[in-house]
Amino acid sequence: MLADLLNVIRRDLTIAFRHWSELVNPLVFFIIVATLFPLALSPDIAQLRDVGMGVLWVAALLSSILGLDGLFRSDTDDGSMEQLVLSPIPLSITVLGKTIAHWLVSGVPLVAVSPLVAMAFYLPMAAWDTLIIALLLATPTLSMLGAIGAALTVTLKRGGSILGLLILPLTGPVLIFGARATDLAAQGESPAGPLYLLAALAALAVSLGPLASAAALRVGLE
Amino acid sequence: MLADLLNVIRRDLTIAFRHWSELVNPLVFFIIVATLFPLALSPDIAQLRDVGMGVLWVAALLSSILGLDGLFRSDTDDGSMEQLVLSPIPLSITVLGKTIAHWLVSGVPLVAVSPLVAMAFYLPMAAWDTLIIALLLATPTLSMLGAIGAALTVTLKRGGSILGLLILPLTGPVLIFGARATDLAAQGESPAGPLYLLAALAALAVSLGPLASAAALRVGLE
Amino acid sequence: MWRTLTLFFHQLASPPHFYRWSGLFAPWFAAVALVLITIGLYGGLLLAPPDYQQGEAFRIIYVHVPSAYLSMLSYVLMATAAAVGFIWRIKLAHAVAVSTAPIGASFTFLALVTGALWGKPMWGTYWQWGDARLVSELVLLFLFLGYMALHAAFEEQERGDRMSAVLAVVGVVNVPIIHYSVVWWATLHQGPSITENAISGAMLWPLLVMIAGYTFCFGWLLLLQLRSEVLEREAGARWTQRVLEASP
Amino acid sequence: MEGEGSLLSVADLELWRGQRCLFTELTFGLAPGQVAVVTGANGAGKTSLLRVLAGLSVARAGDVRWRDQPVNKLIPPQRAEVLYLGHLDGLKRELTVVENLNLFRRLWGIVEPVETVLEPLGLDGLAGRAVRTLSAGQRRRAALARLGLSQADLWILDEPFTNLDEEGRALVEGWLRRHLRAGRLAVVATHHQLRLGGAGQLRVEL
Amino acid sequence: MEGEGSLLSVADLELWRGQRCLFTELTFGLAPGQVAVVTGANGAGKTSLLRVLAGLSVARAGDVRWRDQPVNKLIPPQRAEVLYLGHLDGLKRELTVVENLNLFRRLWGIVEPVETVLEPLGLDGLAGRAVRTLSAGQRRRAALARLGLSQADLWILDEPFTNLDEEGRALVEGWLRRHLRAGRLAVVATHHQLRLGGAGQLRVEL
Ligand code: HEM
Ligand SMILES: Nc1ncnc2c1ncn2[C@@H]1O[C@H](COP(=O)(O)OP(=O)(O)OP(=O)(O)O)[C@@H](O)[C@H]1O
Ligand SMILES: Nc1ncnc2c1ncn2[C@@H]1O[C@H](COP(=O)(O)OP(=O)(O)OP(=O)(O)O)[C@@H](O)[C@H]1O
Ligand SMILES: [Mg+2]
Ligand SMILES: [Mg+2]
Repeated sequence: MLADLLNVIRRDLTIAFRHWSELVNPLVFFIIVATLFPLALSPDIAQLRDVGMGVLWVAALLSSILGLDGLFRSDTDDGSMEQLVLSPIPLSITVLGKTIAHWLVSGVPLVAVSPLVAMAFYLPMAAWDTLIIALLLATPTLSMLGAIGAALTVTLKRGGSILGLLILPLTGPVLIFGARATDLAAQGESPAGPLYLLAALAALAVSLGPLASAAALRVGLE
Repeated sequence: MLADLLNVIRRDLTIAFRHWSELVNPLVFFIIVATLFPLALSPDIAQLRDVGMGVLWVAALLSSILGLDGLFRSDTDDGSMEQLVLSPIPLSITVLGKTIAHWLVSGVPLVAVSPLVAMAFYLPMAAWDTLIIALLLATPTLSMLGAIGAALTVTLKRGGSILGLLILPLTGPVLIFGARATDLAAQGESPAGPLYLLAALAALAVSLGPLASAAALRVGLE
Repeated sequence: MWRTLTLFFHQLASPPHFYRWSGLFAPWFAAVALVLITIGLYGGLLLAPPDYQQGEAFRIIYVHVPSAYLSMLSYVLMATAAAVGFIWRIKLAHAVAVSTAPIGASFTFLALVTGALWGKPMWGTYWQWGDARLVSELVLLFLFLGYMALHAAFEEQERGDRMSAVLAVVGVVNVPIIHYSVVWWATLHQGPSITENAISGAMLWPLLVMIAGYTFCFGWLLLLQLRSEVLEREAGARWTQRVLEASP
Repeated sequence: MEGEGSLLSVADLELWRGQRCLFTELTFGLAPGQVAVVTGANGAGKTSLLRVLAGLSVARAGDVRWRDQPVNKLIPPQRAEVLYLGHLDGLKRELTVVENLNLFRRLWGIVEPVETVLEPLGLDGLAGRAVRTLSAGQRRRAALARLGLSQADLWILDEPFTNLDEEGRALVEGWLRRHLRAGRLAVVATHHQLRLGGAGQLRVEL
Repeated sequence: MEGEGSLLSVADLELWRGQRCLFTELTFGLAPGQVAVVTGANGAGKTSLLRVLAGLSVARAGDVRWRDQPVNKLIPPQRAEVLYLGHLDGLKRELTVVENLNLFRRLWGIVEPVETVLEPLGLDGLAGRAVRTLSAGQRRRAALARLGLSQADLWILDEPFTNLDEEGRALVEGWLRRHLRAGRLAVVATHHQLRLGGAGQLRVEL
């Protein structure tokens, strides 16, 4: 089972790393989006600091969802999905593996780069570790939700925007808890409450998400 | 020439309207992104008002660029692009038509819905007409820039994220002028300056953009 | 006349020819650059009087302005070379564009860093979002990086050349925006001072010498980069083999 | 028609697409060493039938069993006994030929190295090339390389000869003959004439 | 080989893909009523050649002219004289057959109605169906419907018979014969045997 999972992850990472640019892209995208915001705001540092965290979270959300449209679509279009469905590996493991691979490529770099962005937005140093933990807990949930949406829309052409439509409302709680955790930490209070909730959401998403995606994919192929 | 242009626009609109969801999507996406922001911010009306316009612009930017990845990709994948390139219609006209169609589907609904979002963010009423004019002038430029990016990356797999990378820096000026115009109007001053500059950028983009996109597309097919 | 001129250029643009004469020129560029930069630094750091407002901090100008100016020059050069390569399908022109990109990106980076360091004592902040000069210069850096990323994303060299050429040409619109940003917007950054005669002679001449020195330095770096780029592109050709055998 | 020794058995199959009934009461059994050749005009339902046999979709009525198990309920190890190759190649365009085949090997748990199969297919020079840059026929060959690697007992092939030249076609027919001689089974949908020598052929006309 | 009355003339063509030379010094001319049948093994360069002839890509060296104009510099009205049909169908999956063909008609300025061509292709019942739901052969038929609609003088067809059944193949061959009898030209790359009766065939072996 674990070997199967690792095989699938390895497969998708191979595909993702074909161009080195794939690796740095979500990252650069994230940075650019986060730096574009100040452009559209009046240049006032105090304001930036307040807004910073919100921007960080929405940018994280968008950049992690952006790559998800292709999660199953390219496999479906070229017939690889048929092969994956028929392979001896259970479909939910395949889906889990693919989503983990996606998270490794989009979520992890994002977490890694977040201190930089936090610095650019003058976030208080004290909140940095909370920010990282919160992002680490939140991004898997985002990826799982994105995978469900991608599976649902896989038979539709041009899924991009409808994917956003399906997924964004569901991500609301993740955003709220994430922002609250960093907020509390920035004010010197304990962020434990929202972090626990984020962890609970992540556990739920990782355990049930793949089953839902697998079911949706099967229907899509029929 | 004009007839050709209209034919291409009609073609792409037919394809876009095949799913009714295509029509409402960018719109719903725009609204959702704009409403997610307040979630990630501390709920403070004064702050919201300040941030509102910036958020509006970045949301507009992202939602109009999101749909652009598929502008040429799906045509290239299914062989339609070969047919379009070989058709008696000059390629730059085809590109212009496709981009206009994309703008009609993504830019115009966005402009139409902007007052709603402005209201949600407590923007002063006086700035609404400026906001609408600025969006009307800015969205064609964004679409044209997006089209160039889409043409450049059409032969790359999973263009989405690299597309953001290429295009976002160029959209900086559009964002700055757009935000400044609404800002000025909100403060009761004349927004004419930045609006003129937006118009100039739009003229530049619409006249030269299709040539650049057409050149890139041709290279992609070679 | 025209014919001999085109013939001359075609000769020059043929890779083995280019490789030969660039090997002759490169050291001279390096030497001139070294001399000019030494004179400029001496004049700027020791001879020029401290600024009556800024004190010694103003001396950053001797690094900042030349690198800012070269960042723009190298972008224009890159875009021109890319356009020439695209239109006339000249391989060497593409090689010029590709080799310019990392150098231009470095100068842009240098201009950003020196500008930011200068900004702290002058404006009280390293960076100011919404300042058109600063942001458009940052966009220039992203354009260089985007060009390099796009070029690297293609496996076939020729397609990568031609695709990124389109991007380079489109990005040219940013150059006038950088230059005129101080005129068009109310920026923190100061307006044109060299062309407006707003700078005293003792401060000015080292600056001009530095600019010239940087330009030669740029030329030298470009030749070096270009030589290895050309070798790489012509890896299969016979003259390349001979070159590689000759140099152990 | 259904024999005792049938490993693959189809009983009373009824298939609908949209509002149209493609066929009803299709019944046959396939014993070791036998090949079912599915023929019919364009749109007759060959692909639809093969997808049902592979367990990718379910029919409106009827029963398809592999070793007495309904095909869409096979447990994972049993799934490795069936190999399906459809109209689409199922190759990642960005990966090289070898990488693609290695992915396949790893997921199916095949130990045989890729190299053995590249040479007869004429792909040995192209092993390191991205599939995207292959010609249509070379791509089809890369997809068919799975047949050479796999130890599956049942091959389900949809138009395997698409885009292949004469030599490629003969090669695949040779593999098919060897497969059948080894006592294995195949279902092949094709518009071409299959030249299989003496192998037991079952014609399924739709 | 190059005749006086050649409308399509190819001179000293040299084609490279990646580091490989596909062919050099290919020279031929095609006169009205003639068809060039391009054959060769998988990967020989048939598709690459056809794309050059259609003006989609440029060769490393050589000259391809249609009515004495370089093919990649044809002015728009002249482009309508050439019809290219590649490995890909060029149909939008989400649109119906009729919508797809109407798009084609509008862009090419063709007045003939779509209906005339659907019936012989056996697509009349499927006119309102999204291309996505067609079978592989039906999709190819929909793509080939362009041949029936267009008034182009030069057809450039890459493997037109892919996925077609026997009847579909005969139909397309019939259209090709009629096209040539009308004094028009064609270039066809195929692994099949072309049955064209008495038409003037020029064999191009790669
Ligand atoms: C990160 C901050 C900065 C950036 C990105 C930046 C960028 C640039 C650029 C691109 C130019 C060339 C403009 C042209 O040739 O059209 C330039 C020139 C110049 N900069 Fe900066 N700069 C920054 C900070 C500063 C600071 C703090 C000062 C000093 C107050 C300064 C003083 C100058 C001067 C005197 C020139 C020459 C102006 C002329 O004669 O045209 N810069 N800068
Ligand atoms: N982008 C590319 N880079 C390198 N080689 C390529 C590229 N595209 C095609 N080739 C090679 O060029 C050769 C000719 O390809 P082409 O598609 O023209 O063949 P073909 O004769 O049409 O073959 P088939 O019968 O399989 O369709 C092939 O060997 C192929 O591998
Ligand atoms: N989603 C769908 N909705 C409605 N009808 C469909 C759908 N998918 C397929 N069909 C129809 O079902 C029939 C069978 O299709 P199938 O792909 O099985 O044909 P086939 O025998 O493989 O044909 P070919 O030789 O062209 O490959 C066709 O007439 C097709 O139009
Ligand atoms: Mg079929
Ligand atoms: Mg071919």
